[in-house]
Amino acid sequence: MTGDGTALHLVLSGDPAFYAIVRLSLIVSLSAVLFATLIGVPVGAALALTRFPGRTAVTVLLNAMMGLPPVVVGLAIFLLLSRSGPLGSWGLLFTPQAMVIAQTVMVTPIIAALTRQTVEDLWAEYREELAAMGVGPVRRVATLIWDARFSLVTALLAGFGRAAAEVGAIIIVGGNIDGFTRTMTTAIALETSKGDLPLAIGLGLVLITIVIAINGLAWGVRLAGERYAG
Amino acid sequence: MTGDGTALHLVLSGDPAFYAIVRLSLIVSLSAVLFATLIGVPVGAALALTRFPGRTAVTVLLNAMMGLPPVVVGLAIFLLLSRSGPLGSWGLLFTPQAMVIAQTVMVTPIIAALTRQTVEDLWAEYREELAAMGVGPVRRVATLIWDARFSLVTALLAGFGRAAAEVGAIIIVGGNIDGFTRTMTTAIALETSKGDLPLAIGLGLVLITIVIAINGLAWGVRLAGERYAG
Amino acid sequence: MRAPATDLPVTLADVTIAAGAVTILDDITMTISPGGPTVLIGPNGSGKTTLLRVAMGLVSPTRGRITWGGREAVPPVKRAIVFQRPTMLRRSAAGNVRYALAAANAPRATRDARVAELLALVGLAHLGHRPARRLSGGEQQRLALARALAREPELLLLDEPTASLDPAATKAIEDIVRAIAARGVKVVMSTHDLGQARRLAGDIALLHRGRLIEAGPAEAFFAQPQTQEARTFIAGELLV
Amino acid sequence: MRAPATDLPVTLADVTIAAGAVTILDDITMTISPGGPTVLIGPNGSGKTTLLRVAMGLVSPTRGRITWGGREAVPPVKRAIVFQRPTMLRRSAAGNVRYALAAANAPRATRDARVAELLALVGLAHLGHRPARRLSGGEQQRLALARALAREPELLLLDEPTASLDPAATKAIEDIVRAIAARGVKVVMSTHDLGQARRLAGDIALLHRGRLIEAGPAEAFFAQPQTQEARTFIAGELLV
Amino acid sequence: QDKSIVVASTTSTQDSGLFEYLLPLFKKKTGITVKVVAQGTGQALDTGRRGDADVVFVHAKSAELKFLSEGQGVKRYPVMYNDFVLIGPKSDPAGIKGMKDVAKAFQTIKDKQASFISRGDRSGTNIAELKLWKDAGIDIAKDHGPWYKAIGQGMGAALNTAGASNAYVLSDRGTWIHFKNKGDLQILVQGDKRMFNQYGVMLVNPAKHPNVKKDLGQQFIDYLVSPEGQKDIANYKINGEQLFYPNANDHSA
Ligand SMILES: Nc1ncnc2c1ncn2[C@@H]1O[C@H](COP(=O)(O)OP(=O)(O)OP(=O)(O)O)[C@@H](O)[C@H]1O
Ligand SMILES: Nc1ncnc2c1ncn2[C@@H]1O[C@H](COP(=O)(O)OP(=O)(O)OP(=O)(O)O)[C@@H](O)[C@H]1O
Ligand SMILES: [Mg+2]
Ligand SMILES: [Mg+2]
Repeated sequence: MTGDGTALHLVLSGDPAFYAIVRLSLIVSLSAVLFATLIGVPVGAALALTRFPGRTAVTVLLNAMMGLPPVVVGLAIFLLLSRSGPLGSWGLLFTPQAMVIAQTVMVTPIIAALTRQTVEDLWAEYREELAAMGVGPVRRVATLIWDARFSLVTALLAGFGRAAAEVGAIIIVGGNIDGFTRTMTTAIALETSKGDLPLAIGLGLVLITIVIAINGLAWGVRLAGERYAG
Repeated sequence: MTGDGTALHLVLSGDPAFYAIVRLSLIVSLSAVLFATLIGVPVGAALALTRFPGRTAVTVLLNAMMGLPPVVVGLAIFLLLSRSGPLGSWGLLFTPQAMVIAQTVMVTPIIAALTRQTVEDLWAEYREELAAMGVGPVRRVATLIWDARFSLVTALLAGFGRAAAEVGAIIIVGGNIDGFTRTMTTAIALETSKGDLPLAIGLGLVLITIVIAINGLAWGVRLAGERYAG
Repeated sequence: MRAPATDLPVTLADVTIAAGAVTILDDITMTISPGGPTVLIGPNGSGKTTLLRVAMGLVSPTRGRITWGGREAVPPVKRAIVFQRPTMLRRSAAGNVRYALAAANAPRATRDARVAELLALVGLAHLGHRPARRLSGGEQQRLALARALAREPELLLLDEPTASLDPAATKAIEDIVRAIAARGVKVVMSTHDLGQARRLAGDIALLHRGRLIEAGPAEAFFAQPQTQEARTFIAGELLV
Repeated sequence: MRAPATDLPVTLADVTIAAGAVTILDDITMTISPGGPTVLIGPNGSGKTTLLRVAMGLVSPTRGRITWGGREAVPPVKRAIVFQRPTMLRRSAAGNVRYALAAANAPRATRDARVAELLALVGLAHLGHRPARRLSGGEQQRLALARALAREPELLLLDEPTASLDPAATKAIEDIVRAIAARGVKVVMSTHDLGQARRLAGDIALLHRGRLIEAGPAEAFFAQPQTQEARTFIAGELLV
Repeated sequence: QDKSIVVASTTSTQDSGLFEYLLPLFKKKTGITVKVVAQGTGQALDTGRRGDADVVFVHAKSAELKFLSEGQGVKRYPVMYNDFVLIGPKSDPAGIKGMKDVAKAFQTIKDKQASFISRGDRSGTNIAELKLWKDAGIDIAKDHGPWYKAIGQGMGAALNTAGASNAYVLSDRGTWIHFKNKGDLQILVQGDKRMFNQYGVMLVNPAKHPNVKKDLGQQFIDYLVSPEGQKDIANYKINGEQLFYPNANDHSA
């Protein structure tokens, strides 16, 4: 991406390099959210529904992990995937896959912790009725996730927000390689260090616009679903 | 902070410079969360309780703002506070205050959006009863915030997590100046670029430990309150 | 803070409430005027609760109009309702009543006294400190009544107020209803207890499938019901 | 998937339930054995609901022990309960029944038929598609009964099952209760309707302030009550 | 994607824009994709040490020699140099404009307590700066006051910071010329021999890290030091100004 254009210019010119960056940003953050959802929602729900010694500790830990510093996560994954690290043989360092892994690690606790809270609030209402129906743990989790699905959208969006905005981790494990692992956020960081603040801000606005669009989409689906469910 | 020590060494040695950094990190992120709470919770609750044209749009926008890219927020505040910027005269750039402002901007939407969801879920239960009591808008907001307070803790912790982990914005507006605006996260970023990964990771673990401690504290207060409220 | 004008009579003109395809209330025209309690009877799902919510101003008609003392969309300052399934606020029993008093802008100084008074009135004096959500079904229903009375309404709407009360409490509540009605408060209540209807009603309104089948003075209604539905229902038979 | 052994008789030995300072059930000893319905009566807050929840196994005693067919902590496979304030799952009326069937592992093939059957039994055949949470109070209570029957319980606990039902529905439910009792299902129900107690009860248990005041065969209880409390309560007077 | 190598380099090199100009030429010639990971000098060398890069291309001779002595690198090739320039605000509060002796300029800045931004990140530029303080007879580690701010960030960030706080800063010419947010910063001191900034390139030792693509990596190095590569480097200009001076055959560099 050449520094000489304004962001608007880039959008209009249809600079393929630019669109490649946008595409990669979306792929990385959306896949991260997808994986984080598949892991985090059931885990959060299960935590909300099961009593066991040390549950409070786990909850606190989970809440705390919403504050995992990107740079630290980035470094940890970096050392893991590094050639001289345990998973070095996979050769994933400085690839988009590595970025997805890093973001998944960061987003999962957010989605899990928020899910736990939402499900627990609904659980207060359902507990006795489900217990009386002798509903087993698995179906219980499934039921509460399903019945809380509209509220859970917000949790997923919080996770997506974190993933879309995140730069610290992916720049370490991805390397911000031009045309390969460069995303909107890493590009913004680069333009900033080049001192091209207008372009950086411009790209930022483009990114925010995209994030808004995706949120709008998600909300539309949610409302439609709600209306249909009556 | 000297790169030659290990993190553990730093903690034990009681290096004052190190503790100054820890203190600053806490002051900045906690004040940001405080301000974000004072703004975000009422705003989120009000949004949950009031119907007006374009409400959906506002909700989507708020959810989307959970994904404000730190670097962009940092740049915006930077341009605002820089000498040549509109608020340059305040001379806040490269001060802890600037860092608090930047983080408040980032954390407020998170807290507001999550509050909106939590309050709206409770509202479904309270709506008719409060309407029948002719409760006015202000008391309504106050009541739902109060009655949802235990669930809202999770929203605040999500905000705190973001603030504690954040580096992109504060490094731009704070400048990561040694002994003045250097925090745990910016120090970690620095040690990383120095290539002193062990120290960086070590600092990361220290930071995570602190975050866990604060989460534990918050949760303890919450549980105590819940028990007292019966 | 109370508006000078009165909310009575409440007039429903061709009021229809529809939810999607379902017609909940079907073209109801009636006038609720001062006097003895108006008792709504009718099978489950006939529309009693919905009618009370309309009279409270909580749902606005899909078609038709409702007026309070001749004015439309009057805020519920002088009205109070006890829902069929009242929601307990996350407070103590006393806290719930105090909240209602505050919402009704009752003078601060008198509140504590009023709380005690109201709790005693519904027989919960000894449970003031108990978390309202932990109260038993009947206790919750009584507390809801206390909250409603706290508003000192001119129009009091009660949705099956004694459904889960024990015999003694039922008597007590019926006495309260008579007393406040005597003080000139207009009571509109629904019930499935025909004996209770006989004991309390000034007027009776029989609903069925959202339609108002028959309405009029209680004696007349029970003495010689005009409609087949009325006769069937009074006999305790199934209305179809 | 049903365990071979039976849940009956249910035996409570010195069962006390305390919540903090409050004693909700006070040293209750009773045996619930096969036979006609056992009807719990008593003032609001006397402990009927709590006792039913104990019998269901939803709360375990603070002191004392409860056994089902001689065994402790038996999962509620053969028991079902209709709560005083049933919670409707966020599904259609039919969906709620289907869910109960699934939870009870009823054979998939038969489910749709069973759903229709059960809805018809409680008179909701026409409301199967309606969101359960939109149902009227009485309709919800009927749906809850259908959900409970879906479990084909051996012990059926009903907490004021007809409190918000219309006269005809009340009759219908009473008939259902008689029918299943005849089929050998043990019914334990609470009610404030002494007439209903007379009509249905095999045994009567009178609770007051968490204590079991008097228990025994219905005829005897109503003919010559042994305790002052019983006499007062039957007379519909306030128990103090 | 197969015919590609990873080059660990420094932020200043990337910020100067050289790679965006050079790599397409190299790719056209050899069909090899070069993936540049721009990091702090220390981090870049460390990436090499872990075998995560095939080639390291940095500018901190002492650190590079250490890298070699550890057996991490095969051989160090000098590639080019540019020079450091002492940047400061037009107002020039310390009054050092046009000085020929950079050490003297540093001396003056300290005496005037004029604010100075140091990268403080152990990067090549930072190391060079510290050396210049030493030349000026100042032990900056000990006697630095609030006027001396070590920001622990890249070159671009340092320039942004200096611009925003009317401070002096040492930058490599490449980054400076390519830098967009000059504001009222300008070059005040340049040309002093001590301000030369030598770039070296090394192949990461395949003996230590078998996964290193030594042939492709070596091709890149050979290109950089080849007459053609050297010419391309010399031809990289921004509005007429040459940024880098090839000196592959100066083996002392
Ligand atoms: N939002 C809705 N959508 C669909 N149907 C509804 C909705 N609200 C109410 N109904 C239906 O309208 C009918 C009337 O409801 P309502 O609660 O007024 O009856 P009711 O006379 O109070 O019955 P009950 O005696 O059981 O309390 C019921 O059949 C109910 O299912
Ligand atoms: N968790 C609790 N904490 C404190 N008090 C409680 C709790 N649960 C129940 N109680 C009290 O225990 C008493 C018995 O409650 P229960 O619901 O069993 O009464 P009940 O006989 O069902 O009354 P009703 O006829 O009104 O349904 C009530 O006074 C109630 O307030
Ligand atoms: Mg009703
Ligand atoms: Mg009860």
